[in-house]
Amino acid sequence: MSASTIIFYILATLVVVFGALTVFSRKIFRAAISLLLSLTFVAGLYFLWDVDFIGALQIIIYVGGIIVLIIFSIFLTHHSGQKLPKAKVSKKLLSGTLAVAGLGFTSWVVSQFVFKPAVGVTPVEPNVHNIGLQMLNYSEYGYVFPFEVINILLLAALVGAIVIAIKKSQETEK
Amino acid sequence: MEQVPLSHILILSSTLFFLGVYGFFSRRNLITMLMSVELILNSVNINFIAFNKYLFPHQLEGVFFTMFIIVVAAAEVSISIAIIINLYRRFKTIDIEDTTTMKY
Amino acid sequence: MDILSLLLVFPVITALGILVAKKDKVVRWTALSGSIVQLFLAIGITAYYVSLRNAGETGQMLLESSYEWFAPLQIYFSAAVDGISLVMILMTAMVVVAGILVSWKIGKQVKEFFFLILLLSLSAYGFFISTNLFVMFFFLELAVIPKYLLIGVWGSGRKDYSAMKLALMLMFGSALVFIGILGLFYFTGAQTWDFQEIAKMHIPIETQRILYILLFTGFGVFTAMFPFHTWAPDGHSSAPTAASMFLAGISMKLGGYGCLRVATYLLPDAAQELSWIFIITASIAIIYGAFATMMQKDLKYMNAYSSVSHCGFVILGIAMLTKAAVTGAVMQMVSHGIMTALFFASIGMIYDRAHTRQADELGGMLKQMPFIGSAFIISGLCSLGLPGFSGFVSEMTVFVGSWERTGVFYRVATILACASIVVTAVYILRAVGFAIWGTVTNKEYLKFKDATWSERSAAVLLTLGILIIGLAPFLFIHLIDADTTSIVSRFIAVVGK
Amino acid sequence: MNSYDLSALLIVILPALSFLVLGLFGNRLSNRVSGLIGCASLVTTAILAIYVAAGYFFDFGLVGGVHEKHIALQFQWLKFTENLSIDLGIVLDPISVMMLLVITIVSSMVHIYSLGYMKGEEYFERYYAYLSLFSFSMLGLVIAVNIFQMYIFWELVGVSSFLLIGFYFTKPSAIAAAKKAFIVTRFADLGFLIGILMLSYNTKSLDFFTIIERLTQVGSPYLANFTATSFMGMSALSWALLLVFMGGAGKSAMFPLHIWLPDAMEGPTPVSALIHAATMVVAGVFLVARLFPVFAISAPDALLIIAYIGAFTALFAALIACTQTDIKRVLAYSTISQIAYMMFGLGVAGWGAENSEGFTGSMFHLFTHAFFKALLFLGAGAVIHAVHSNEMKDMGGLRKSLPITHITFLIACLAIAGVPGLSGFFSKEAILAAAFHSHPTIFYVGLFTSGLTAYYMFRLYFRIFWHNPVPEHSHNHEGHTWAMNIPLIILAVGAALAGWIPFGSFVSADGKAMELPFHLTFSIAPVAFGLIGIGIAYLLYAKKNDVPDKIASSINAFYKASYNKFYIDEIYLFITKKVLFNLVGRPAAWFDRTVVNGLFINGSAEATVATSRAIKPMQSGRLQSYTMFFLGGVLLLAALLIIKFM
Repeated sequence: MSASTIIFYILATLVVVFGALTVFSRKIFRAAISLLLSLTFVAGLYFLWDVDFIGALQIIIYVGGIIVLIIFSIFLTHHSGQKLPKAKVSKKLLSGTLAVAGLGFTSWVVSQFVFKPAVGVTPVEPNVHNIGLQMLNYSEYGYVFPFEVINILLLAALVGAIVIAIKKSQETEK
Repeated sequence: MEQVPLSHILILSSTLFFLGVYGFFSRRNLITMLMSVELILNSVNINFIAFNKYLFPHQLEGVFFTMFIIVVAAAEVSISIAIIINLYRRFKTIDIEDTTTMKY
Repeated sequence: MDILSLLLVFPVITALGILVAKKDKVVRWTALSGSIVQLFLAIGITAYYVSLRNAGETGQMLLESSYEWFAPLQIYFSAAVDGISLVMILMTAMVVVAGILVSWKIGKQVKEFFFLILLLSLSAYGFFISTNLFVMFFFLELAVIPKYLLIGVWGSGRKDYSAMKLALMLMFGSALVFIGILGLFYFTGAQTWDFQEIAKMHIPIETQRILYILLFTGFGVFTAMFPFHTWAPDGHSSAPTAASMFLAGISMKLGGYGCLRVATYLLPDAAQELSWIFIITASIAIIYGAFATMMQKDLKYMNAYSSVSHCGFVILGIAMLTKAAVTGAVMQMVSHGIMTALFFASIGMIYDRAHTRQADELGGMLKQMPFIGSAFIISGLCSLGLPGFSGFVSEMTVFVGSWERTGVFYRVATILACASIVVTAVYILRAVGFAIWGTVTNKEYLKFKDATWSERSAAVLLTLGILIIGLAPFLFIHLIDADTTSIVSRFIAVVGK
Repeated sequence: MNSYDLSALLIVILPALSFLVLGLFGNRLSNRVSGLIGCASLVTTAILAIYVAAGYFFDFGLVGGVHEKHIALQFQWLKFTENLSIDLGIVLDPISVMMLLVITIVSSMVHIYSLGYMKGEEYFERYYAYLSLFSFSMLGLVIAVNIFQMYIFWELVGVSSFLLIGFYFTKPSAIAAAKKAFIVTRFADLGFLIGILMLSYNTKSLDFFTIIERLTQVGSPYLANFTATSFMGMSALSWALLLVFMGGAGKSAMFPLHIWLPDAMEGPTPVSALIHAATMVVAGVFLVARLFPVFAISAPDALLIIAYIGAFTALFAALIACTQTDIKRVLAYSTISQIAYMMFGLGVAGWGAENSEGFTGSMFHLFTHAFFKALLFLGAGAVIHAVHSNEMKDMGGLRKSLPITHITFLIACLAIAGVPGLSGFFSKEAILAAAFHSHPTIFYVGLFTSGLTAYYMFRLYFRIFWHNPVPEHSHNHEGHTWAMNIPLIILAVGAALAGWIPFGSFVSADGKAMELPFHLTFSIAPVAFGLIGIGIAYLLYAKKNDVPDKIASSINAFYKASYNKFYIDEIYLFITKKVLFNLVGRPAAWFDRTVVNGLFINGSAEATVATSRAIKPMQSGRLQSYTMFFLGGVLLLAALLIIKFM
């Protein structure tokens, strides 16, 4: 068993554990921190698999952007130390069953399935160079169009977020 | 190089996915639900990368999709947070059980 | 412009006239004169038809005409009449005139009321003259909507419930009918809606069975066939007088006509094989309807249940498949249509004055209002099958026709049907004894005035109809004889004549 | 169409016209005019009937010494099938002509009588309209050529009887009686109808004479087919005839369908005289007589049953008549008893010249009975008119104040009691003689009944006209007009003399003239019984004494049973009210409301509502449940797909 394998299992365990903490913790701030850690370890996995660029993105956007945003919003909407109310047992049970069943089913399918890797092909290094070339390419396998779409989406999200969050004077009255 | 079997990675990602699903179902707080969604998205990202790496190393599709997903997730979160804050302003709560004005 | 389309054009013109009229008085007179013209038109068409027949026309249906409606689906507005549809049209015209006359005093939304009544009559005429199954279905559906509104808006009692129930049950019936005619359209191979064309097709027996059950049950719902009869009591009791008259007089006949014309005529093999089912339901309806009637206190409920019982004769006659029985069924349809209209009219007249229909709260009506009381007694006597009135000839024809079928099963059904004449006598006489005879119990009733001119003319018109059939049934038989023969000739194998 | 046929047609048409005129325009005519219209039309028919009868019996009907049937008119009215049709027509044969006479004469008498009796009544014109309707229907019944024609008029007489019984429609008892009469006879008519259907199906004809021909000819295939199937030991033919007889039994008030007749006395008394004594109630006898060849030749077992029912009813009704105190009821039970006489007279008759004296006797009795019973009723009507009561206790000693009524009533009583020389004697003798020759048991029953008859009739007579006067009725005067007295006198003449008609030479089963046997020795027993009955009645009721009460109390149970009409009404009441209403009607109505309407119809509606209620929470608006369903569905679908494709 090579070191990378061991590291994978360690990372995987950490991802799952912190993921679970995210979901189960009744303190919302702790949940956010667990999420942060979990996502960080996912980034670790990416690094392990040599997709450095994605790992970087993961750290920058998720950890640096999204989680921070979430933590801010937690600050805005919660008093510190406030515990989340307990979920209904029936609801827990139902969603637990569904999740476990789904997991079981998926794992069973995955374990049954025989994956056939592509053979005799030259791997492409997923570095920034190659990614950048293909991203802005408009010939075959070029991603310039999705790239533009994503741009517009981001713009729309930007505008949307502002419109939604903007404070209207009469609404504060209510 | 000896590799981790693909199925293990997939099981990891499904575990993460269903953790997210569980959280999404059982939480009542919008922000925690949002966090669960992030878990789900991440599990998908892991899949994309893993498939790309194991099965189609000559292509970069998985990478691109992961990127797009991350971007979309960012957009989604920003909108969601905006909605959540707006909601909080109006109802002083972000518990989904209590904000039922638009139900039915 | 051919002569049959006039039957539809006149109600439309009248209805439009009503819409533009401003005063209630004008509305009433427009409706009345339109319907009277229509009655004369119907009589004229009948006379024309008879003259054609006498001149040697041998076509199964005469006065055919056809207009394109939606050609890609073979939907043509095609009309033609034979004796059976003519008698139905005559009856409809008569009941419409009477219905308008008895609603003379209606005070609420006069314009809409008469408009809906004319719409209802229009759909009945359309149904009876169409030879295209789709158009027939269209008119069948069209008839449901005015009924719903008439009960829902001008009704009394639990009108919302009744209107909803009626509309839903009839819609259910027409859904079955629709499936059935779709089946006829597709499985006959002819891809046509024209039932004269379909009649020429050979339809496999397996298909026939399914379609027969669907169509007969579907139309049966309209005829208040057991166990789909419960819309009738509630619907009738809540409906305004004219709507009750139309409901029992015309609408239930749409079903009977459909059972005969579509279900039985087009699917003769299945009819022979499966008519026993409907013989059973009809016998149950007849005897059980009669017993249920016996327990009713509300006059309208009583008449509604008795309609269930009487329409059982229609179903029985059609299902027995012998010529006399089918003839009897047609006669019973017409007879019951007019008779029950008169019955509802007289009940309505009493209700308008007394504001109650409970038999035991009334009493002494004959003394106070001789005309209305007599009208009630006449319709009652017709209902219990007194010779001289139409009920007798039609019931007897059904009985004789049913007795033609040999076999214990048919015999028992016939005897059960016969037994209902006793029960009928019981409930009619009870009603007469309670409500019409006796002394005036309520001081209020002493103020009642006898029938107005419009009510009188309605009752006289309907009584005339009853008497003409009752005293001169040979005229009636003469009109429909060839048609029943041609229908029954399709079953000769089983009936063995 | 010769003058006889035309007259026969007019006989039927005139009452119908008078009904139409009175019914439609009656309320615009004065009472006097409407009464006159009614009387005029009926008197005319009576004259025409005499003319037709004379013509038939002596002229055109007599072909080679035999009274053949003569179809005066026949046309198809309603065609059912190729073979079966209702024909309306007029047949003249001995019994129908005889009936025409009886009906028109009695009816015209009653019409005239009513001018006085109903004077000043409300709805006078309506009364006359109904009377005319009845006369029309009854005449149509007896001249029927077609069994369905008879059924039609059968129903019409039923309804006119209903209308007339319920003439005082504000009186609850009259309403109840009218309903009862109609419903009981309707029930009987159900049997008649089914009998008709059976007969018509098996003979392929509705024509009386075709039916008779096809069922009496030796070797007729119809007959063979009809008798081939049997049920409970009797052939289908016998059953059919018994069902037809059931109709007759209903109209003629045979046990156990007799219960309506006593109550029918609620109608005006002249109506009782016409309908419920002389004419309509003998329709059943007439029906059996009409089909007599079939009964006698092909179904003697059915005829025997009729004979026993008749004999039992005769005795039964006579026993009840002995204890009734309402004079009209006494007469009603007497009517039942006398009709039963006619019925068993027919029952004991056979086919052929020597055996059919029962038939002739029965018809003869029908004829004479019409006179004396109508007379009795009209007399009773006169009494009631004078004392304003139906009860015996309000009467007594009326012979002085009502002399004409008294004399005519006495004649009628003597006639019904069978005192020699008066009409009842002859006809009753004929029936009893026929019974003696064929069924001695029935003869003895008849004999005893004739004694009872004499007793109760004279009980009535003595109680009304002798006995001790009731003082408070000071206005017991013969305040009657000629209108009431003339019919009494004419009928009394008829009741006295009708017996001397050589009836056998006019009416017989096969049309050939026959001599009604008359043996002085045989007559001793009936006459003796009759005289004993009269004697007992004289002893008990001529003067006020306490013997009747003592006798009554000494046989208390029997007296009570008889007084309460052997509780038949109660049994019927139990069956109808308790069994039919509560056990059939109410459950049917309940079933309809609860099961069919409640369970099926409203049930399906409620099921729809309930389903939508049940699935409405799924549309909770909760994101989480939606996604849960979504995920569950996806999993399920995926699982299904995988299972399917693996």
